[in-house]
Amino acid sequence: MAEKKKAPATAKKKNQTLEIIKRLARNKVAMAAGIVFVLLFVMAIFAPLLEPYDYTLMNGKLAFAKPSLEHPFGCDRLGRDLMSRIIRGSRFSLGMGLLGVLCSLAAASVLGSVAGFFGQVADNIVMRLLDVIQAIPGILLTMTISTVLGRGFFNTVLALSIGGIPGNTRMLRAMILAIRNSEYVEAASSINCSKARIIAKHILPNAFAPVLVGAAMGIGGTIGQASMLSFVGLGIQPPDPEWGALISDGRNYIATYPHLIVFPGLMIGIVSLCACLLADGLRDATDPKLKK
Amino acid sequence: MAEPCIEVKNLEKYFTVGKGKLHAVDGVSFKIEKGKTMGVVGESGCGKSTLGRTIIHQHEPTGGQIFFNGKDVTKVKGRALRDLREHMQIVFQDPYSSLNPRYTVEATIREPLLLSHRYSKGELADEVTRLMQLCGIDERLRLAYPHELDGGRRQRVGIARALALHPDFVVCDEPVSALDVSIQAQVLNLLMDLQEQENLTYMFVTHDLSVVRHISHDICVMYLGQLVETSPSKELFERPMHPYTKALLSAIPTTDIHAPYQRIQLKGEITSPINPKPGCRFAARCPYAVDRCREPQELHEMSPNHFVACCRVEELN
Amino acid sequence: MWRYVLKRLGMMVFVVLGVAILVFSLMYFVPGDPAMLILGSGADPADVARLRAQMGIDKPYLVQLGTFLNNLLHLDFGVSYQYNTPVIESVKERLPRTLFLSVMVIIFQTLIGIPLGITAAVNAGKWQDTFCVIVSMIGLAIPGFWLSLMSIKVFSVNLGWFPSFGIDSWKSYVLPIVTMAIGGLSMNTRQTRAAMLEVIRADYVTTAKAKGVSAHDVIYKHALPNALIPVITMIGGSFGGALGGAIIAESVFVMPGLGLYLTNAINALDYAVVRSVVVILAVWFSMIMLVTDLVYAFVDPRIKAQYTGK
Amino acid sequence: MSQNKDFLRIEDLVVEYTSDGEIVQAVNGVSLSLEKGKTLGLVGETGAGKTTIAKTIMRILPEPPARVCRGRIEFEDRDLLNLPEKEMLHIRGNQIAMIFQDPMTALNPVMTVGSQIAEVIELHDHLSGGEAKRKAVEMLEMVGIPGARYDNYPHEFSGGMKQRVVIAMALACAPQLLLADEPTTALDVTIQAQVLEMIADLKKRYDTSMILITHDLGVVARTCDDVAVVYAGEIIENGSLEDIFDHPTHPYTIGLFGALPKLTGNEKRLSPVEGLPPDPTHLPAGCKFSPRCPNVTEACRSGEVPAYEMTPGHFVRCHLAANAAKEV
Repeated sequence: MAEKKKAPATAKKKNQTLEIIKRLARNKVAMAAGIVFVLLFVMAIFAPLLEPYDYTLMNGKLAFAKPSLEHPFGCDRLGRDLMSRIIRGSRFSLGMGLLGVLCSLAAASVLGSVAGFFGQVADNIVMRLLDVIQAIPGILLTMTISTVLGRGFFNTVLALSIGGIPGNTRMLRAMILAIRNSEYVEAASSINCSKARIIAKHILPNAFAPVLVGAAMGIGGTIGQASMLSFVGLGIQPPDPEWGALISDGRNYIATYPHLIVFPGLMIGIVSLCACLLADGLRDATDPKLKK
Repeated sequence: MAEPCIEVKNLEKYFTVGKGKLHAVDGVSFKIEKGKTMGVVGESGCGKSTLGRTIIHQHEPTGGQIFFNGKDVTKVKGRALRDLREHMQIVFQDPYSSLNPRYTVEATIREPLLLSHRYSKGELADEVTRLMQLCGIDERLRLAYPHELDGGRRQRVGIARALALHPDFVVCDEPVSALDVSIQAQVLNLLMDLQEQENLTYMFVTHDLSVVRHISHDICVMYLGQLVETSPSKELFERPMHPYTKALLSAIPTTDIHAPYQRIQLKGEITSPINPKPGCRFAARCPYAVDRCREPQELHEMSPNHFVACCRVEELN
Repeated sequence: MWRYVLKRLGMMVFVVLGVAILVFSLMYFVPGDPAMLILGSGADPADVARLRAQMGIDKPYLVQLGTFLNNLLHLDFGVSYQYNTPVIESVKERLPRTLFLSVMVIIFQTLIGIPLGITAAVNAGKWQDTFCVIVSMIGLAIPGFWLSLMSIKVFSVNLGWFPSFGIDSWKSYVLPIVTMAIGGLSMNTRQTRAAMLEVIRADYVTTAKAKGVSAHDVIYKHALPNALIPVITMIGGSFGGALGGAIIAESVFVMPGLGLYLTNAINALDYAVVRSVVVILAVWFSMIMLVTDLVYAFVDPRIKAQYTGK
Repeated sequence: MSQNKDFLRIEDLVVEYTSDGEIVQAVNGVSLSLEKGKTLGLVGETGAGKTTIAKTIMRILPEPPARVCRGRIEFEDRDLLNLPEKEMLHIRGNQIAMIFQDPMTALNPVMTVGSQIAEVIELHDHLSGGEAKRKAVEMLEMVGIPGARYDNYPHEFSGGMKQRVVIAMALACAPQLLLADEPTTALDVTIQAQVLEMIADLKKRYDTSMILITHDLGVVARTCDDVAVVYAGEIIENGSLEDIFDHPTHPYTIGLFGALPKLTGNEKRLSPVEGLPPDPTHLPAGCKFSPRCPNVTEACRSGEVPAYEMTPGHFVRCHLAANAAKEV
């Protein structure tokens, strides 16, 4: 109720993105999660430099070695250093998570814009199509598409992103419809703003904050799904050290050598947790209600 | 009589809704003289906002004609419509939703200038400065975002955007109803100053009768899409003739605590504008309604420029 | 209301038809020849051709699609080449197990998640809230199948409380249900909390307080029914997640349900099974969503009014 | 019982909010009193703290973020701020009722309007379900809604009708005090007139006192006996309706009247106060109005400004009024 009147003292160039980052920075938990998140991606990029051992190097003597100082996460059934494999595997897991979410968002923006702008017919076609796709439970859909496309990195990214399209499209469409009726869009059209410009300059930028939050949230879920695909025999398969594949590889030794499963699982958990915390922080930072 | 800037004849705007046709504007005719203000009053849902938006071509009219500076512009399209829009602008009611939250004050005001392709880069900045000064926006707010501004300042930005292309005609759609009284007065003063300086013609849409009396030269009273009375402002307040206008005027709470207070009791509430019956829409609540009221009503000129759409106007006054 | 139910049922038929066409088409364009797959790569081309004719996969796409849809209508799901048994028989035997598993997951996560969410919202800012927020965040982050594996290690191998595979007794269901419900439970907690927080701030809750309604009744009589409206949709939607969870759980705990049938079929490229199972599960999911929508309409008078055309 | 004056007394009330780590000083030392059967108008702009005052009386402020720092509220010789919650439940809706600004959101969307009225009757009059329902139907009819609509849901009513339901709910237990928070702001003028008239009638019938919160001086002129002008959480001027409307003294009050377009007369320009209300997280020292005041002096910028009594019962919190006050 108390409406605040902030007026900047000087005409300083202020960027909204910067402001969001500043607000985010005040949220310590989200910031910590963000830093860990970024560090994990750095780890993925520089994986070859950070691996203590060659991730493919087998050593019969070290088969099933428990965690030790030399091998902090232990070794797998072929005596390969698990830590090196997890570090290398982050390339697969994080890559699929990020790419999967990005592709899905890109497709969803196109579909959502089409549905939100171009009249009844286009909207109906898109929405009915989504109805059909969404009648298949999420994981099942991803599994089906993955079955059809086959295994491998890019095929899996594609399967993961198709699975995410319906939800993202619906969210974007709802946002776009809401913004389309706002007075500033009407104002834009009254000053002769073209339809394309209205979409690009007035609607999409305002629709994207929640999408960004959804994307951050989605990365964790997508990595989880990717690992699940590997686990049921789709996606990335051993010997590639994707985290889910590592778990799948070690599942038969759960009773005796749990470290084979504990560490890759923890990694998935940590990434998802960070993504989740970051998303929550982003949502608070971009929430216009809080900004007012 | 001076030349009309805007003239509408028998304007109609229907919306298709689930249960039929919503008659938002139904056969409205009036003229607005150059440099004058036409106040349009009525309660929520009477179609006053739709009327404004139809005139500036944000909605396509269902029927009737719109004349701008004597030219029939009802059906303009494409290039001509773009040109026309530069001459007709709108100021919105809600200063919180009428500005793009991701645009600075400068970007908001610059956009219409940019889209007109009439200014070079350097001129753009100067023109923005001029408009900001014109509308009383501090230079230090140039790069501020809407959420950093209060309602009054936001409304000034909205006005600057509307005036950027030197329009002749501006629809003010409840521009002050979301503002507190002192801010409201500041904005009203600004609008009146601008009218004088820029020789603007206003159509001022509002539900606040004291505001409309203050700012308007002429007033239209609308009820459920129909024009019930139009007259010069002073005349309307001194000699209201339509039963609805009388009820409306008597309902305004005044700040004069010594004035005798008698109110014309109105029964019931506004009925639905969807698929209405022909005839006077106010008849359902009118204390003087007779059978004749169920037929379409004509405007009677009771005194110069004072028209009333009521078949019993002569006997009741 | 009945007209609405009929309308929705009609729409569902079209959605299911769409799913069937979609799934069939996806499988149709899969690279590789199913006949070749069955007979092995070294098979005699004449044998392959005979098998192709027998399976009907030498006909044009539309004919095959028509046959597929017609068969579906007669509950003929084809034959699994892997087991060489009609799919319908396995489905009849296995579907109840999968549905039981997923329904139990739903019940478990709802019965625990919603009260947790309410507790968190009612105690917003206090330790109960912080606890629920942290726990649900972690629960959301941990992959379900990993949790299942870890639970086998702890509760089956180390403690010996529950079996690690099979469906011998009620005990066999405990670990799969609990571990697969954690994710949905966390989701329920978070969303119920958010819905409650939103509603607690609503004007009508203040009105109730101003009427002299006690703090307890304000929350349970006025706020909760409103907060539950979005939660109902959420429960319906989480059936999809629960079905997915059941599929994975069957794989981890080697439970002979539809999920295990499906994952085995995927690995063996037994397409008749894959597409049948997907269509069947989609039908179930659609029905659940329909029920959800009807319940939703029943609870919210505003929506109900739209449907009954009042 | 001493005098009628003791019916409702607020003394030196201070309420703060915490928002985004900053302290919003919503109410800063408000004192006022209300006589039995009278109506007090609380006038001020958005964010002046009017609603906070009303919610503090009802003790329905969300705490946290709000906090009552200081002050006393006496209602019929009871100290409301220190009353146990259990007794407060008995007062809310029964002895003190409140009408809210936005009828669209003030009713529970999943309960029938009738049961929402019956609820308050059951709570306080201890009637059985059937009797409560009968009385609720009676209340509905009293506010001009057919009793047959008892089982309708709020979404089936228009804004004006909803506000009638809210009023029926507030008056169902014949409260001694009614707090009406902008009860007609969301309504059209003709409906507003109906609703105001109805409130006035019912108030008379039940001998209810009322605090009417509004920003509309016209509404105040029509309904109130006494007026208090609120600015930045302080009452800067209060007195009888005639005191305020015929002899506005505080520069802010004068500015409020100057900002209103009149229905008679021919003024060309309005003369509002320039500037904006202060940021409630950083209130100016001294007189809160000093940054906008056209007649500001050095003395205004520091120290508390006391309330000067101009004529009996007409108080003004402004140094400029001091001389005039002495002359009286």
